[in-house]
Amino acid sequence: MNLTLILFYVLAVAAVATATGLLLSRNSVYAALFLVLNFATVAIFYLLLGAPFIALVQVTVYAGAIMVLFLFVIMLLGAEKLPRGQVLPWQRPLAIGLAALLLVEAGFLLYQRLQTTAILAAPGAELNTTATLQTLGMALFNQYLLPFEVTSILLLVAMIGAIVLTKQVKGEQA
Amino acid sequence: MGVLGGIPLSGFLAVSAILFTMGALGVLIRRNAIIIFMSVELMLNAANLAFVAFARAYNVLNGQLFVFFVMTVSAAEVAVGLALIVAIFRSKHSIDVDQMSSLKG
Amino acid sequence: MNFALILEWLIKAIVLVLLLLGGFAYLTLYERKALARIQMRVGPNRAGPWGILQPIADAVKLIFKEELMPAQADKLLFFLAPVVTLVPALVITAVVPWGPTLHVFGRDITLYIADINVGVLYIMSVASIAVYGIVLAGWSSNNKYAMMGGLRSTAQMISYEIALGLSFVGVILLAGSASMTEIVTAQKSAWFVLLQPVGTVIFLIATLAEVNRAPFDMPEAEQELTAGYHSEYSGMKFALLFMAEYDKMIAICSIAATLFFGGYREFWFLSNTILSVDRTPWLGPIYIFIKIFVLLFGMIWVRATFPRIRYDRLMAFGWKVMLPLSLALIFITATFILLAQQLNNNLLLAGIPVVSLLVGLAAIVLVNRMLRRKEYARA
Amino acid sequence: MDTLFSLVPLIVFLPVLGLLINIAFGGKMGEKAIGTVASAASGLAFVVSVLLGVALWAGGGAEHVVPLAEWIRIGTLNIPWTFRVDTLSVTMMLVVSGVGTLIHIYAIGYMHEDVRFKNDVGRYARFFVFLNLFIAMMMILVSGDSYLMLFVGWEGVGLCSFLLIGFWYEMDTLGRPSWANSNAAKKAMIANRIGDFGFLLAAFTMFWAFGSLQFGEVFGKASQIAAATPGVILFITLFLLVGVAGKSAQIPLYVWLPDAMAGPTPVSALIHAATMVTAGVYLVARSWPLYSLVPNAQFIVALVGAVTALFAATIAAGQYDIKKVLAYSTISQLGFMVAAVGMGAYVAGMFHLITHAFFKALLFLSAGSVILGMERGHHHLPHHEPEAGHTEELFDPGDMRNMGGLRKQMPVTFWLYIFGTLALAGIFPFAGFWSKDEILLDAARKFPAIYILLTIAAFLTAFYMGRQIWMVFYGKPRHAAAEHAQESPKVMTVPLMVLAALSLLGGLLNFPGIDTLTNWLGHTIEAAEGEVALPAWLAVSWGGFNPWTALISLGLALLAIYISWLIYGRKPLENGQKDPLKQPFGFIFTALERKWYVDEIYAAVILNPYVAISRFLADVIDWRFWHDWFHEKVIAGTYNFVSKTVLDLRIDQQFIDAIANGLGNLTRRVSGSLRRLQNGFVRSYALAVLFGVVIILGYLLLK
Repeated sequence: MNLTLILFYVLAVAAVATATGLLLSRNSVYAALFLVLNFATVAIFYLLLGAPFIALVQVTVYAGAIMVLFLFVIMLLGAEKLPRGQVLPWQRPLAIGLAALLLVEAGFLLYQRLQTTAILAAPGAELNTTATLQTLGMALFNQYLLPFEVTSILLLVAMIGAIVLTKQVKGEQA
Repeated sequence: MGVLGGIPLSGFLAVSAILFTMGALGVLIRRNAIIIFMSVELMLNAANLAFVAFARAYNVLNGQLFVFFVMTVSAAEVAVGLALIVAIFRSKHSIDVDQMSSLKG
Repeated sequence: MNFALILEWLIKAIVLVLLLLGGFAYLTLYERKALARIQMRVGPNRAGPWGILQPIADAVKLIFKEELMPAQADKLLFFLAPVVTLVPALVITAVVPWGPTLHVFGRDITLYIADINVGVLYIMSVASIAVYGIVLAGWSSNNKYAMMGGLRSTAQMISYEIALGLSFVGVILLAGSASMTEIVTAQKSAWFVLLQPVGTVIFLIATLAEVNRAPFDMPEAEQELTAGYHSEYSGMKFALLFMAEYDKMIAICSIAATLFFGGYREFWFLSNTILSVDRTPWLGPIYIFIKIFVLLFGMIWVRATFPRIRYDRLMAFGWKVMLPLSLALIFITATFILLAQQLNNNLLLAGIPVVSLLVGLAAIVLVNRMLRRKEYARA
Repeated sequence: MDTLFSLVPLIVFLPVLGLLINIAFGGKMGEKAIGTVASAASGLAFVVSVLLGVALWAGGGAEHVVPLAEWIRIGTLNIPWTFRVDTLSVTMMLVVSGVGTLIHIYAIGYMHEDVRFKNDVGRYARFFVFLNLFIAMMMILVSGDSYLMLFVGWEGVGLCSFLLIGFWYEMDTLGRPSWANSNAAKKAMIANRIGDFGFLLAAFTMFWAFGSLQFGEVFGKASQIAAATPGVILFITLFLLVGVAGKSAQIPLYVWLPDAMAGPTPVSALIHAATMVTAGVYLVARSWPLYSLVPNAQFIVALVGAVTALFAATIAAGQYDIKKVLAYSTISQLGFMVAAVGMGAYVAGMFHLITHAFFKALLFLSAGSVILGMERGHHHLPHHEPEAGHTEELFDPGDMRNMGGLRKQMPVTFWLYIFGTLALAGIFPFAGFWSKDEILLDAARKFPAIYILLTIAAFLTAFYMGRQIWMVFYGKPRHAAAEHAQESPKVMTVPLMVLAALSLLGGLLNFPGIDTLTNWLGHTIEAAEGEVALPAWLAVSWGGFNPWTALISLGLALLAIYISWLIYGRKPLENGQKDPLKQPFGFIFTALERKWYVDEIYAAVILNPYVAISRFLADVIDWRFWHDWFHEKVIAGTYNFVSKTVLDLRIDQQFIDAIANGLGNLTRRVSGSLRRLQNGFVRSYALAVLFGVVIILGYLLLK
């Protein structure tokens, strides 16, 4: 039981707690803030896993851009809360049951592989995955050049799509 | 980097699995379209965590690069998705997904 | 990870935070004095000689003021928002090196809190977090004006963050590293402001927008939004918001000094003398202080000089001018670096400022023409 | 440096990008934007070419081969798409993109007016798409690393030539409805096809003999094969010559080039003077290792070139259309180049190619400026509304007999034209003087007969250019339009000034004693000069310059200009007066006017019998026999019987329809029951997905 392990457990509890907060909070602003906290804890997980670049990108992109966009839309629409009411009464118990089943399966999978595969029991020897910007960049622009370019096209398409979807047709009221 | 020292990989995977399940649950039981959307993000995030953990375990960079691509894709998805929500809100004046059950706008 | 190291970190962090808090207090005085001089006034001069006790008087006043909370406000977030605003402003300076390594008491003391190899990215992340405080303050007040201010700042900060991040790229390319200390070391022969003049200008403009300073102080435009996101705040909570704004200014200026103005390194005419930081390391903090001081004056000067920009123009400027310009700048920088590497001639790097200044000039001319055409079309 | 070399595909893809933009958005963009995009695409290609040149220079001229993709692999035939960057190809790239860019810019102004005179503004974008396509194809031609890649570009530029000659396909050059322009385009296409046939035969033989079409492998094995079977190399080189004759307009396939003037003037300048037609010269220069092995073929090539040079020069002296004169002049100058590369004087040929690109583009574009000036003058005349019953007199803006005295109306164009003329006539110190003299010197040293032919051609060159200057710019206006002619806008004249400067200074490229071009091309072409005993006066030289040959040609040129002044300048033509040469030369001059009746001879010997046979085949064999009888009666009758009685009644209605209807009913019933699952709630669908995930995961776990 060393310091890192304690840190890990604290973070794990925080991650699950914030996810629960997202799941249960009635107000969508609070839900969004819980999700931001969740992203932050996951970013610290990334730091623990020796991926500082991904951690910081996680904070910048998810927390800094995506979630701000969510907040923006929530506030813009003024749709923090929905009135109570349930159209599909059987949906909730069924969903919870299935999710529990999924969790059991995942646990079983982890347990089973823990028995058979050594690598899951303990991570490999001291590794050098401290991905510096250079190595990541080299991999990104050599091995993954095509996906990278495709991503840029994807972003462009998304941008155009967002603009077209939200553009007001002339004469139409908001 | 002795930081990982005592933490087993399965710990990260367990957290990832729990987060994923909660995200899926969020998609299924919430009616607010924006929260459903955020739950999807949570699921993606859980997957990312697993990617990075495996990347660390197998000592390869590919996992981190996948995370990079997942982030880009989810950014694109959020842009379009939020635009859709705004467009739907304009016509329905609500973001309750249960009210979007007809094909006619 | 031994105890002494943790102690060292702790001491450095506390010193830094104290410096920022004290700096905030006297920055307000500095600004009021400088603004007064520019406007042919005297400025604060009652409390203490030359008004140097004025910040303390202000602090006492704010601490004892009654704190109001709107009835329909979201209590928790209303309380948390000032904190969320202040913290990024304080932690962002953690990666800024204040001087070279010192040898004290037989230990090597580094004058920064953390030197991570993605330091510039760290700045981006923290800067992107900073928007939460403002948007939450605006929303939780349950006030239309505050909400508008919050939303405006969200859009504004997200828009200018892109140009800000892209202006970093030129520096990273030139230094070949994203670590702040290595960026400072890379400026040994030439400050990056010489190689990246347009990048520097883009950075400075974008940071003005990031910290919501005039002429980009849309979120708190008094005439339109009373006071924007902090309309409902008073007392100590208001002081925290205020403090965050001024600490952000200091942080931004220290980052600008590090990235573009040689950081803690000496001025070029002092190199190879006894006053260079290579020989006298403890001069580093003094040099960077001078640079921050001058840059801060620049920000105050801008506030005193420029009128506020209309909101639609602000967004148009960010997306249609700053973004393409910074992209072009990256292209130019990368091209010349490649050329210099290929032809093995570092003098080719001089092409970057030349070409980028030309492009910048062309952008100014184009914007000018566009605006004028619009003016005519309206008349 | 290798990074710079890897830029080379851009020289093809930048123009392609430009043309794609113009295809996609040309309809919405303004004319300026279209022209700017096209010019920028070409200009960027020029920048890349310059970078390649710099890289090549820095690397000491060593050639680079940049692979892009695998193209064809069949059996032992393996042809990748590779780019060859050496001094020869880079020289061509610079000429193509440099002159091409200037012409693009010029065309912004030219086409602006041209599409309005011809009443179809919509074709503006199309023109620039074609121009960019041409640049791309030309780049493929000069940068290809194999004969087949070269052939791709060769065909591509032929296609662009076809498209652009027939740009105004539904009218003739005067704008009357007719198929004249499209016939000219077809003529060019067919004449080129004959040449391509020779090229292909050469390429097939090459593959048969060498087993490869890559330059490197072919040239590497050339001497070996030449020792074993010398006839093969002779065969290849002569059939390549057929291709050259087609593309570079040599006897006997030159007839298409004068007709090609039907295209807009920038096209004449770019394709039919500066770049495409020089492809043949490039081909011979590129194939120097083959030609150097067979002196007989060299002599034939040189002879074809020299005869063409003289032959075309005589015709040029008898033409009245300003562009036709330049067209025959181009054929003549191409003859010079072909003769040069044929003699083994590759550098001299390339040198003349470059300088000719400068001054002939200048001349054509200036001629375009003159024609537009005349059009504008014609436009300003008061007879806009023809009276009823009175047909408007037909006005040909390109006819020199309508011009005269234009130097007052169009001073800028006049000076530009003078620059081009002096360069073409080979007057010291203009570019043409240096390059032409290098060719003449080589001819004098190797083949005196060719030297004499070329010298006479050079004399005639100066003569007909002098004649043109006097007729167009001096004397009094012979038509109202010439009186009102107007100068062209800046966007047209500025590129011309650049070209004029190049025409003046182009000689510096290979200035005697410095020999920049010789050294530069020497990295690629190492043709050994045979040691021949020379007479003393020919032995003197600095680089490729000999004072005696230079003096002779300069003297002859000046004499020719003087003679032209005596005939056309001293006493200018009056309106309607016949050409003063007609009196003394009579029949011969009429023959010149009619281009030595070559087109008529071709028509009588080849075209008419061919058309007769075609008509017989089409009318009798194809239509009456195959269509009327075989197709209608035999095939259609059988088909109708089978389809109606057998297939439709029995098989389709009674068998297939039954199956289809049964399936349809089944589907309707099944879907009717499944419809209830489709309740419209997104969350339920998501639940179904999760259900599936749980089931599949469970199956995988328990398997």
